[in-house]
Formats: sequence, structure tokens, C-alpha cells
Amino acid sequence: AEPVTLRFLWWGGGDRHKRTLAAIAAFEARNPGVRIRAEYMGSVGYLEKLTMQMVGGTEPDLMQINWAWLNMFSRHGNGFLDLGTQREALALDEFSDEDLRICTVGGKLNGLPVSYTARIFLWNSASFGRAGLPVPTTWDELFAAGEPFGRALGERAYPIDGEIYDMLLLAQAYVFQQHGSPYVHPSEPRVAMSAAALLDWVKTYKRLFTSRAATPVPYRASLGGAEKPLEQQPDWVVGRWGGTYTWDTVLRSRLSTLDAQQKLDVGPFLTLPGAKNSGMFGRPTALFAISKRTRHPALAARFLNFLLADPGAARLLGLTRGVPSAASAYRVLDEARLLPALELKAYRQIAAQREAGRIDLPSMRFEDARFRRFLREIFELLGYDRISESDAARRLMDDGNALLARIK
Amino acid sequence: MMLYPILWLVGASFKSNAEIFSEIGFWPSRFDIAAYVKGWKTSSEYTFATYFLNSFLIVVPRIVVTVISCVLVAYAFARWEFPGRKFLFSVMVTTIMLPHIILRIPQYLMFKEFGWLDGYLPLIVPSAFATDTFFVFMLVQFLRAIPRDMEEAAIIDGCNPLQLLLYVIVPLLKPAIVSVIVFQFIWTMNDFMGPLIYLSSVEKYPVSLALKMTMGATEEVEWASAIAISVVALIPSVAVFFAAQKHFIEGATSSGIKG
Amino acid sequence: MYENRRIGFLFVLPFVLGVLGFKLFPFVMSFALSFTQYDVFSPPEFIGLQNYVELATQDRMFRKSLGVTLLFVVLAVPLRVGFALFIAHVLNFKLRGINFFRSAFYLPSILGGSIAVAVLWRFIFSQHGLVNSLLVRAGFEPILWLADEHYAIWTIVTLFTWQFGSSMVIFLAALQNVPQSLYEAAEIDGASKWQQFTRITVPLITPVIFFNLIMQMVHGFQEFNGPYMVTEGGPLHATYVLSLYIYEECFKYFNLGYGAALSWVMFALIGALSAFSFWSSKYWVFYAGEKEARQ
Amino acid sequence: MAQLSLKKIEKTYPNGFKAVHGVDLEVRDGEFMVFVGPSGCAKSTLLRMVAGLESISGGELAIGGRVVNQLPAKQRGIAMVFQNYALYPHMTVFDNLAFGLKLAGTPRAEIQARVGEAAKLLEMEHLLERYPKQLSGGQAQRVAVGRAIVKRPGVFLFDEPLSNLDAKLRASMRARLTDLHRTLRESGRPSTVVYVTHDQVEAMTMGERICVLKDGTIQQVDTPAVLYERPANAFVAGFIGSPEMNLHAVQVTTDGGALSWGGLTLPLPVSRQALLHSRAGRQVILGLRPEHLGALPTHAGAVPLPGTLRFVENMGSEVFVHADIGGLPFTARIAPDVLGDLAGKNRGDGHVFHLQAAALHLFDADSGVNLCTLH
Amino acid sequence: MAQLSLKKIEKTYPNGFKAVHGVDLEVRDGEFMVFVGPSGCAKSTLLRMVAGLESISGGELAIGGRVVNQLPAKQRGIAMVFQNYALYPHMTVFDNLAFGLKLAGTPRAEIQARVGEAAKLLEMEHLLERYPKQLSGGQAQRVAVGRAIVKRPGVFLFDEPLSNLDAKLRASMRARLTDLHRTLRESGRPSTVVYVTHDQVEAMTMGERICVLKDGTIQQVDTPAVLYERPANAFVAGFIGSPEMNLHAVQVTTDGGALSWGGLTLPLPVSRQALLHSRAGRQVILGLRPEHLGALPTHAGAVPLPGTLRFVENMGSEVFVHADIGGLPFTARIAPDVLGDLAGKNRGDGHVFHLQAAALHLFDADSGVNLCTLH
Ligand SMILES: Nc1ncnc2c1ncn2[C@@H]1O[C@H](COP(=O)(O)OP(=O)(O)OP(=O)(O)O)[C@@H](O)[C@H]1O
Ligand SMILES: Nc1ncnc2c1ncn2[C@@H]1O[C@H](COP(=O)(O)OP(=O)(O)OP(=O)(O)O)[C@@H](O)[C@H]1O
Ligand SMILES: [Mg+2]
Ligand SMILES: [Mg+2]
Repeated sequence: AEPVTLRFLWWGGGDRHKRTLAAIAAFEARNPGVRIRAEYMGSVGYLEKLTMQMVGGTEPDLMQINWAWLNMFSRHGNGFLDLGTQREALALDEFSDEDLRICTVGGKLNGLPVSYTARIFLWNSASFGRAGLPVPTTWDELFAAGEPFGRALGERAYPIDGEIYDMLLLAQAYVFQQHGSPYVHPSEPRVAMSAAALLDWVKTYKRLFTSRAATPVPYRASLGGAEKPLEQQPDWVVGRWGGTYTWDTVLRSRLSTLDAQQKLDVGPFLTLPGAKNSGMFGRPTALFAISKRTRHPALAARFLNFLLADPGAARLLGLTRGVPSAASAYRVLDEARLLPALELKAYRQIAAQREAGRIDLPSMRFEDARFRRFLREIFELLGYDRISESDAARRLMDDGNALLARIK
Repeated sequence: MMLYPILWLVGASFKSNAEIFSEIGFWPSRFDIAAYVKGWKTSSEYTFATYFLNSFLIVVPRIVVTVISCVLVAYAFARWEFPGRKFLFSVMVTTIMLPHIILRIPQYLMFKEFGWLDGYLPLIVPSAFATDTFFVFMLVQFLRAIPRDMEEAAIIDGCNPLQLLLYVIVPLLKPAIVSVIVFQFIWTMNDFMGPLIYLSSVEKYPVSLALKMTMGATEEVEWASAIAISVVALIPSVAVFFAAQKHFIEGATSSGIKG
Repeated sequence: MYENRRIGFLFVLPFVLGVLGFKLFPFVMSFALSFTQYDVFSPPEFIGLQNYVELATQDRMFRKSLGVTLLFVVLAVPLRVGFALFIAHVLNFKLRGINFFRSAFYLPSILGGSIAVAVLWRFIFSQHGLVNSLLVRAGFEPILWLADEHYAIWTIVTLFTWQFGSSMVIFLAALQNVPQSLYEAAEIDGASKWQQFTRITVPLITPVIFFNLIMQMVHGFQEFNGPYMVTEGGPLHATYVLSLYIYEECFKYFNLGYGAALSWVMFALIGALSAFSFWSSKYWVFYAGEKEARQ
Repeated sequence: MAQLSLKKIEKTYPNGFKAVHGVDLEVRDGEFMVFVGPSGCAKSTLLRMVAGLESISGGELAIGGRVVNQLPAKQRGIAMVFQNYALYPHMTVFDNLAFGLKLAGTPRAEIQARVGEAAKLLEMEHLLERYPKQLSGGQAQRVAVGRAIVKRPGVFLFDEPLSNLDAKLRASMRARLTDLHRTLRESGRPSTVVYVTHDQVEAMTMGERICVLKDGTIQQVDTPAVLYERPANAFVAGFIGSPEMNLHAVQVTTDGGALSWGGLTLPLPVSRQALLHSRAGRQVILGLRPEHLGALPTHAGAVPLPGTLRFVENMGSEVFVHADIGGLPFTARIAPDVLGDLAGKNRGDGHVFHLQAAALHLFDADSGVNLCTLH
Repeated sequence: MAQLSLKKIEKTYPNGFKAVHGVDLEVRDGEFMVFVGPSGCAKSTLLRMVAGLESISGGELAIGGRVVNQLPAKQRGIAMVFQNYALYPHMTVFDNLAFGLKLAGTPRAEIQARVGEAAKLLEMEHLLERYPKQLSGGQAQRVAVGRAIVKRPGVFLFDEPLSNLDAKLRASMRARLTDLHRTLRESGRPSTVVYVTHDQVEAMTMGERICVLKDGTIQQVDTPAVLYERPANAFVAGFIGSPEMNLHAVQVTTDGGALSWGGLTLPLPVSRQALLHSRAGRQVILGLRPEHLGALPTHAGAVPLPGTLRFVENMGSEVFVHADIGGLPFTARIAPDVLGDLAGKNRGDGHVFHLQAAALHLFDADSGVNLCTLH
């Protein structure tokens, strides 16, 4: 008989491709008569391609998507196959309720998360060592580190680096802890912060630079903007920049270009005394979703389940898509000691907060591209001193609300 | 200034990740072709041999049909008088001017209707209909600069319109045609968006897609092998340019008739 | 013989079919889309002229990027074409090793939008990059090229100019059609090499200069790689050209109707400028192969 | 059958310049017709119209009895030598010659043979491998001629095909082309030839008939001898012959029996007097060929006229003497052995010249029409 | 001061063809030098080397006493008329003429004046607004001449500047150019002229000296009269004069006193006999100008020789008679009035021709050297 063919599309790097192909081979071995056609590529152009396919109705049976794309591709939950219809094939109990909830749109389960990621602090402990400073463990230490760090390592050295977006998130973490509210309401299209909190956000952001704790915006821009990841920055490679505030998933790549004198470590999440919230910003990394047009929904679901929750697959896939969200997969890796120490440390830090319920799920709208541009614009103006703090706060309120209403 | 990027690229293919991003110089601290071997093998099921072959499967037919169709059409525009010539000429120039990005989705839907997705046809067939209007326009301009004396002689010699084109115009246009070939080669080799959108099967990927295939957003990248293979990917283009250049600087009419 | 209408038409036939088959539908469709609100995933919704009205009256970003684009075109196009022409002229001399130089000058264009370009440009224009170290050596203040609102445009202008290879190749090919005997006559007439260039070469290749100007103008308006890879439209949108805006509207915000409207405005702009150029070409472009000389 | 028939042919260039004004001409099948006329008189234009390279603005052109106004060039069965050669720069001389034959599908061997033959005829066998840019002017011109010859068409159009050749080569080419034309005719495959030239010798020796053009109109069409001896008007008279005929407006005496100018009186032979009756006291144009003005009274009936020597050009075989006679410049063509004492004289010296009055031409002062040939 | 001095000048083209073989030549300041020679003999090449357009492969070229081998063309103070015109296609005739002056920074009014003057001289005032492709061949050539004239350089190089003009215009151009040259010399600003031509008349009448070239070597340089009367060798003899000298290899009788061929014997005048003593019984080349062969015994001492008529070319003012004499083809140039009964004869008819033996040239059979001028 004709073999049943499933198409599976993902993006990634070399290691991910290799391991995924191996997993596919394993699945095919286990299911004679099934062929998985692997369609894989780098991340560049992935969204364009997927968009074309979604528009043309030619998308693959199974695909890897970003969590935030759900809002575009499946605004009302009808963009993808409702996995709720394939419960028999899926070990949904492997996933936390929260994980399932964040993948649900309009009551329909649109996909299953591969892993969860959150912003953490990465420090180059060697740099701090050279500067004669301890790695910051509190906000105050961070703000205080700016001057001595620069004095010790030179005027191009800063304790923490981040692009505009990283820095506004960092400042938001502070304000979140202080006021207990994120900027955008988790479920409603409106600004959740109070006017005072907004002003604090803006002020904290500015303080990062006035205190010399973070790389100034113009200088950072002069080195190439947002699309030039930190690991490609010479200042990072040679340890002039002491740390960064970033997703735990990129830990490996941040590490990959450091020269031999540097040492990367995961630091404690800076927390205000009496914080009302962890302030941590986390969300699922990628999801696997199934096309609503697939001719083999059950088989696709089975394959999806295999990738996420099969012990054998877990071993083959390892950490290529981050620490797995599925409980059994995590256990397999943990037991097989396949989790490197740094990753594990970051994971534990995040998991602890999640389990404590101290990470609020961000609004999907917060990651909407247009909304991101809006935020970048305001905070870029701030970074260039082109807008007063009060004006910025007011725009964050008024324009933010208007935009949220528009993108719904 | 002109060579620096190439030198840097070649140098970088021997460097460690840290060196690549911190050193502005191009001299690596060690020489090791491991990166090339690794890059060539790729992390996919296929080696670059496949991707190069795929690229040529697109490039070669495309060049052939481009040259034929563009020369024909340019010849008509530059020499022949027919109703609607002016109008069609402006249509041609006009089609160059609309941002292509906006045509992307309609085109995709069209080729989907034709059932051409995941194949090379969408990348080749339009060129057979002189839709690379850049080249048509270019050839027209060249042709309009060439005096008609030789053509008159050929007409008397009994050339029919096609023979005239083949035996007189094409040789005189050689420099321009060679540049069309060079451009089409290099541009098609470098084209990323076209193959990205129309090709799904990895075994059909051309080099341009394969090059970026290992650039995940979050994973660590072995820059040396990524760069090494992009150096290798440049070789055909550079070779074609090198081979072709003596033709576009030695036109048939280059020194004309002296006496 | 060239009067035979049928044959002439036969030769353009591929084009006519090509336009009908491959261009017309996308064209019409994109035009139609510009009157709709269309987010790709739900069917387009007709909203009349609303996109155009918004763009004309409310969209500050449009005005900003239009200004940036015009500035870019005005700076970059003449630079690229001029540079290409000049280098082509120099490379046309039959000197030793000239092949090598020709290839060297074309290399940047072969690289296109590859990673090397982005990395390299950062090295060149970053605060501690090549340009600044030259400036400092010459006794000037360093400039934050990529981060300064006023200077950032120059980084992409330079990049655009730097990739002048294709125009250069076209010029090189065109130079072959200038009869040697005219240079000899000019030499006897006492023209310096430079005068031969401006008085003989340039007028005789005006058809190709014209072509390059038009095409580079079109490319200039549609330039995407530089602002996208090197400056990302920043800082403070100082390099946020229209094509970047259109791209983001279409593929980041999935606002295809609006993107189409933007495209058609840009199209109208290029069209108007080209029409003007074509009109002006009567006065300065010389076609040796045309049946009639200018009157 | 390849006679040419031009009926009221007109040509207006796109810039509005009217180059040809209603030309009527019949060239018989196999005839050798020469076009002469001053530079810019539309010789090339006419040729290009016959060839089909230039559109015909008015009138009717027939080749072999068939109207060809709309027929494309290649169907007219012609070959043409271009004034500017128009060689294919990208082909060797051989290929330039062979091109037309190749197009016609002539077998290889035959091409070889015909090209070889033409190359021999034109003395350019050693040039066959060269490219046009490696040729001298004269060599290029010969290639252009060869390109026409190899085709053996019904009609040959030559546009000054020998202008860049030296006298010696030109003489031999002239003979060869005439021969070729004759041979073709004798072999029963006559070729009609239209031949544009500026060379008096070519025109006189090659043409069976000569067509004299001026400003796009025909002045006279006839055999060389008739043109020389009975030019239709002063223009033709002045144009044919070298050095040119002496032409001067002079006064007819009131009795109509003599001409007078600058104080001189030239009595006319009786045959001429009759023509001038009606013009007594008015002006006419006197025409005198240089050979009819001598330094010695070698001819009976020559009228002695005093003149002043201006300068002398010695051509070796003959001498051109330029002198003022009655205040008007005259040229005499005299064999070196009949110069008499003129040989030793200098500029400004006086001399009595001898004018053969019987050979005199007389033209109407306004229209230039030859009065001697009027009936 | 613009004398030209060529010392052992050589030229090898890149394809290995050696076009010029060690040419030595002095052209005096203000001299009018004419180059003649068969097509392809390197006239243009030499001119182009003088102009600085072609590199010099060997030897030394000096202008005005200064070696200019390496000097760029524009610093040599020359003007050149190209054989192929090389008009700027994108400029009007006016601008073509004015271009050189504009470059030199000549004031507007002066440019206007000089261009106007040249246009008048060349009869092309009505063409000033045209573009080259709207010109006839002759008109284009005049523009090319005009472009040189307006510059008033020290050295003029003309490469067949009148070849496309009709006889009438050519005659007038010839006179004007000669005049121009003379005027310049008389006004104390002499221009040296090197003038390439194929036209016998031009060469004989314009050149103060003529340089005869063959295959890139000089055959003879001298005044026109000397070249005609005392050619250095058979080549020059055959090249100068039209119709060309009759040249035939014949036998010297064993007593050295006569020539014989085809059963005929031609007794030689005593002056000639001396030359042939040493060649008794061997071959020499006989040279006879056509004008020295008559139809009637008009000259004393003419030797009657029987021949057979081949054909007759009537030039109007004279007749070229082609006949076989002793089996060799001879051409005679005879005035129409001394044709005698030859006038009525036909091809194949016999006739006794009269050869002026005193005017005979004799050339060495191998080297072609003129024996009569040897000392
Ligand atoms: N570029 C070249 N390469 C090789 N041979 C050449 C080149 N140019 C000219 N020649 C050869 O050199 C010789 C001299 O050429 P040149 O043009 O000087 O002749 P010319 O005397 O001017 O002849 P013409 O009277 O026909 O114009 C010719 O045999 C010609 O074929
Ligand atoms: N394309 C054109 N546009 C306008 N006028 C033209 C064009 N071509 C030729 N002429 C004019 O038409 C007239 C006839 O030109 P043609 O070339 O037929 O002359 P010609 O008799 O061949 O002269 P020549 O003996 O100088 O070659 C000339 O006055 C010329 O200037
Ligand atoms: Mg002509
Ligand atoms: Mg020559």
C-alpha cells in the first residue's frame, strides 16, 4: 500500500536538524507505512514561508510555530487543528494545566508547547572578577556596579548589556515587582499598569543608563541593532560586558562565542525586597501545531505526541528545543544526565517560580509585532533623551491603550 | 575596501567563534580545513553537492530561457515598428517599478493553482516569457545605441528577421548578453526568497536556502563552517564572472572598422 | 523591413503573454487589495479609499519614511551610477592585471545581502570601526555612524554605492560600442582623457546611462537589504525607508491592504519620476541606432 | 529579367528634407547604368530606395516588371556595395563574403569556390582570415565589393565601390568589373548594374548609359559619348569632363554673329550663328572644353585670343594651362609637345591662345539649356 | 617649425603583421608632401603613427626637431582627416567643427568665425545644423576636412580627404586646399601637409613632393615631374600615370642594339643602346607611356609597329586604345583628332602603331631598377 506521508516543518540550527531527523527515523521505524517528510530550514524567512503556506492552504501537517503567532494565525482558535479532538493520541497529562491553557485560543487547543522559557540573568563571572566586584544579586548591587565596573575595565565596559527591548523588559521586571502589575493586562486589551507605575517603569529604565549599569542606547545602536545578537558583539566576546538579561534558551549561543578567558554563569533573579511578583517574564518557546487541513489528524497527533512525550524521542532530541515541557521527557533527560549544569540551573530557577505561581502569563498582545514596535519606539526615544519621562509615561498609557484596542 | 569582505570571509572560515566576532583582521590564528569539510557535509540529509546541483538545475535553464526571450523582445522593441509598441514598452518599464513584495502572495496563489509548488517551475517559467524586464530594458537600450549599417548589409545579403537577429545583432550585442548571463547567474544563485517560498522539500533546496538552513535563532552556530560554506557558495559566481568578463569587454564592435 | 508589423509583434509575443500570464493578475490583485483591509487570514474587506486617506492624513510614519526614502535616493543613486561609470571607464583601459581589478570591484555585488556584509559594515561603521579611526587620525571627532540620526543614512548610502558592480558591468559593456576611431579623432582634436570621457564616451552611452539611472532609481526606492540588515531602519527611524515599512506592514503586521496601498503610492512616485526622466531623455539621450537623430 | 523602372520616385526624409524630386528612369535588363552627380544629389538615396533600405515616399519602383515598393529587400534579388562598406565586424573577410551564400543555403564547396573566385578577382586572397578592423580602407572596400559579387544577383547596386583604391588597382578593378558584367551577359545571365561613382574615367568607360543627377532630379540620361559631346545643359556640360568645361556668361553681339567679353570678340561659325539670332545683344553661356583651347594654331579654324598665363599644372602626359582670357579664367588641356613657347613662360606672361570655335557649346543664360542640341 | 623627420620607422601590428619596414623620410617645414601607393601599402599606418594614434614599433619620429615617439597625439600640434571620417555622431556639423576649438578654449566669436569660414570654403554652410547620419558620403567627408582646417595646426595629415567627392567638387577642393596651403605659407605661418591620395591628378598637382610607397617601404620621393619622367623603378613607373605605363619583359637582341618580342624588333636610339651592352641577349623590362604610342606617325623618330586592335575607350577629350603588339597588350593614349583611320576600325583589325622610341624606359628584369637613370 501507498505509505502515508506526513509533512513536518520546523526551523532550527544544525544540531536540531540532525536530532529531529533521527527522531523521525525512529518514528518511521516504529510505524511502518508512515513516511514523515521533513521540511526544515533556518529561522530566516520561516515566518514568510509559513504565512504563504497558511494563506495558500498548503501548510504541512505538523509545524513548529512561535507562541506569539497564535494571535495571527489563529485569532479565534480556528487556525489550527483543535488538539482537543485528538485526545486519545495525546498524553495531555504530561503538560501542566498552565501549559495547556496558554496554548488554548477560544477554547480550542491549538498546539502543544515544546518547552518554556523565561528571562534570566546571565553573568560573565570572570569579568566581574576582573573588576573586583561580586556578581550582582540585588537591584541595588546592579545599579551600584556601573561606575566601578567602568573604572576597572574601561569606559566601554558595562555590567549588563541589552538591546532596547531587553532593557525595557528588565525595567518592567523591576516595576512589576514594585507595583505587582505587568504593562499589558493578561487577558484584556488594555494597559494594566497605573500611571505611577508607568512613570516608575520609565524612570527605572533611564536609571539603568544614568547609573551606568547598562550599555547606553546610542552606543549599543552604533554597534548594530536588535538583529545583531549579543554573542556577535566583540565587547561580549572579550568580556567587557558583564552580563545580560535574556531568555534561558539562548544561553548556549551566548556562551558559544566567548573567548577562553570568560566564564558564564546564571545569576539569581534580581528581586526587590517585598516584591509583589517575581517580575519574571516567561512564556512557551515554540509550539507544535497541526494543520486543520491535514488528511491524517490522528497520525499527525500521534507523531506530535511522539516528539514531545516519547522517552525514546526525548533521548534523541535532547535539549535541541530547550528543556522539554512534557514531564516524562524531562525526567528521561534528567535521569540520563543529559542536562548540562547551566541549563539545569536556569531551568530550576524558572521552574521554582512557576510552581510558586509567581510568573504571570504575559498577554499575547505584548508580543504582537506592532506593539513591540510601539514599545521600542518610546524607549528608543527615551534612550536618546528625545522625550521626557512624563511624556513617555503618558504615551505608554494613552497610545498603548489605543493600539491595544486596535490590535485586539 | 573591495576585497576586504572576501578576505575576511576566507579568514573567518578558519577562525574560532570568539575570534570571528572580536577580531577585525582577517588573518586567522590557525589553518584548518575542517570547517570546510563540516560545512560541506551539512547537518541535513544531503551534502552541498546536492544543493549545488539543485542550484544549477534552476540557474542553467533559467539563463537559457531568459536570454532567448529577452533578446527576442528587446529586438522587437528596439527595431521593429508595430502597433502598440510604445504602450507595451511603457508597460514593460512599469512592471519593474512596483515593489515586488506586494506581488508575492498573489503570485504564490497563482502558482499554487498551476500546481507548480515545491518545484522549480515557478522559478524558471516566468523568465521564459521575458518577465525579467530589467534585462529587456537593458538590451533595448544597448541595441538602440548600435548603428544599423550592418543590419542593412545583412538585409541585402538576404537575412530574414531571425537570421538577422542571430547572425548580426546577437554578435554585436554580445557584451550586453554576457552581462545578462552573468547577472542572471549571480542573482539566481543568490536568490533566497523565491526558493524559500516555492520549495518545501529539502532535497530540492538550492545553495542559497541551504546556506541559511543551519541558522536557527537560538542555537549556537558553528560560524567557521557556516562561513566556510558561504565562501564555497561564492565560487561559482566569482568563476562565472571571471570567465565572462573578457567577453563583455571585448565586444565585436570594440574597435569597429578602422579604415 | 523593420516596418513589417506582424513580425515585430511576433517577437514581443513572449512578453505580452508573460505580462498577461505572470504579472497582470498579481498586479491587479495587489491594486484591488489596496482598497481593502486584509490580514491574510480572514478574507479581505473592502474599505474604499480609507487606506489612502489614512496614509495621506494621519500616518506620520509614512511621511517620515517617505522623506528618508527620497533622501536616500537622491544621495545614493547618483553616487552609485557616477561611481560605476567612473570605475568602468578606468577599468576599460587595457592594462595589465585589469581583469583582477574588474573582479574585485564586482565582488561586493556578488556578496549581495550575505552575512559578511552586515558583519563587515558593523566593523567599518561602529564606534571603533574603520571610518572612525580614520576620522580620529585626521583629527576629527568620531561619529556614532549607526546610532546617529543624521549620519546613519550615510552608512546605507555607502553600502548601496559600494555595491555598484552591476551598473559597472553594464557600463563596461556599453563602452565597447563606442568606436575607437572617435577617441582617435578626439585625441587629435586635443581632448584630454577626461574630456574624451565627458564629451565622447558619456554622450555616446547616454542610452545606457539613462537605463542605469532609471533602474538604480527603482532599486534605490526599493532598497531593502541595507536598511534591513545594517541599521534596521534605526536609529529613531532615520533609515526607515519605505520598502522596509512596506515589508513590515505586509509580513510583520500582516496588514496587507495597507501595505498594498503604500506600495502603490511608492509605485506612483517612481512612475512619475520615471515618466519625467523619459520625457527629459529626449533632450539628452543620443540613440545612434535610431532611425532619426534628434532634431 | 531585371530591368528597373522608376516612375515619379520621390523621397522626403523624416526631418522634412526632400532629397528626391520625382525621378523617372528606365534601366534595361542587363544594362550598366552609372549615376553621377555632385555630392549630396541623392545618388545613395536612390540606390537605397532601389535596394529597399529606404522607404519610398512617392512614385512606383518596379524590378523585372513587378512593383516592389512594398517588397522587402531580400526578395528583390539585389546585391549592394555600401559607400561606408558596412562590413560585419565580428566576421572574418571570408565569412563576410560567404554570409549571403550561407543564408541562401549554398553548398559548402560552392561557397568556397565562389568566395575564392571573388577573392582572386579582387586581389585579396591573403586577407581572407583577417577581421575588418585589420584591413586598410581600400582592402575593406574590396571586401564590400566581393560581398556583392559572390551573390550573382539580378541587380547590382554599387555605391562608389572603388573610391578608396589607387589608380592602378582601380583601373584593373574597373576592367574586371566590366569584364564580369560582359561575361555574365554573354553567358545569358545578364545582371543589371547601377553604379554610383565620382570618377570621370569610371563613368565614361564603364557606363553604357550615364544618369546625371542634381539635387534629386535627373539632368540627362544617355551614353557617355552623347553626354560628353552633346550635354543637355550647362550643368551636365560642366560636370562631365575633367578638367571641367570652361563655362562663362558672355554677351552676344548685336548682330548675333559673335560673342564678346572683356573687350574680346569671338566670331562664331555659321552653324552656331543661326542659334543666336533671337538672342542678339543678350547673354548666353559659352562652353569650351579645355582640349579645344590650344597654345599653337594646330587646328584649322581656331580663333586666336590673347590671354595672360596664371599657372600651369603638369600631369606628365599632358599639361593643364590656366590663363585669363578677356578677364575670364580659362583652362586649356595641351599635350606637352604642342606647348610651343608657352612652356617657358611664367605667371602673368601674355600668350595668344587658339580656340576651336567649331567645338564651342552655347547654353541659355537662364535655364542653362544647350542651344546647340535644341531643335 | 614643423618639419617631420622619420628615421627607420617600423610598425608591426599585434597580429604579427609587419606593415612598415624602416621608413626614412624628411618632410620640410611647410612642405606639401603626398603619399601614394597601392591599397594596403601602409599609408594610413604611417599617417596614424605621425599623428600618435598608432604606437611606433621601431625608429624615431621627430616633429619640429623634437622626438615625439612617446608624445601623446594632442601635444603634437597636428590635425588629421580620417579616411573613414570619424565624425562625432552625437554632434551637429557645427559642433563637429567647433569641438577642437572649444577644447582649446577659443572664444565663442572666434569659433563662429572660423567655423563659418571653413564651412564656406567647403561649401557646406547649409549643413551646419545636421547630424552626421543625415549627411551624404561626400558631405561627411567635407566635414572631416573642415574639422582639420579650423584648427590651423602646424601639421596637416590628410587621409584621402576627397575620395568621396565628385570630380567637379574635387577639383575645386583641390584648388582651395592648395590655395590654403599657399596662403598660410605666404602669411608666414606655414603648415606642413602630408596628404594621402589615390588620385593621380591630386598627387601630381598638389604635391610639392610625392612619396611612393609599396608594402611599407619607400620606393621614391621626389617632385611630381621627376617621378613621372624619371621613375626610379618599374613599380613607380607603373604606379604614376594613368592609364598606366605599358610594362613588358622583352628580349635584348644579341648585339644589344634593339629589343625584340613576339617576332618584332624595336631598334633603340643610341642613347639607350649604351645601357644595354652588358645585357645583350638577356631580358629587360620595357616601359612605354601610353601617350608615346600613336596611331599616326606624328613624331619624328617614331618606330612603326604592327598590332591588332582590342578595344577602344573614348574619354571624350582623348581615346584610350588597347591593342596587341607582338602578342603583348599595349595601351595608347591618343587625342581624338590624331586617330587617323583607327577611328573606324573594330576589334581584331590590324593597325600600324608608332612608338616614340626616344621616350622609352628600360628597367632591370629582376630588380626593376630604371636603367636609364642609373649612373
Ligand atoms: N590592426 C591591424 N592589424 C593587422 N594588420 C593591419 C591592421 N591595420 C592595418 N593592417 C594591415 O596593414 C597594412 C597597411 O594598412 P594601411 O591601412 O596603412 O594601408 P593603406 O596604405 O592606408 O591602404 P588604403 O589605401 O587601402 O587605405 C595593410 O595590409 C593592412 O591589412
Ligand atoms: N537621414 C537623413 N536625413 C536627412 N537628410 C538626409 C539623410 N540622409 C541623407 N540626407 C540628405 O539627402 C541628400 C542626398 O543624400 P545622399 O546620401 O543620397 O547623397 P549622395 O548623392 O549619395 O552624395 P555623396 O556623393 O556625397 O555620397 C543630401 O543632401 C543629404 O544631406
Ligand atoms: Mg552617397
Ligand atoms: Mg588607408
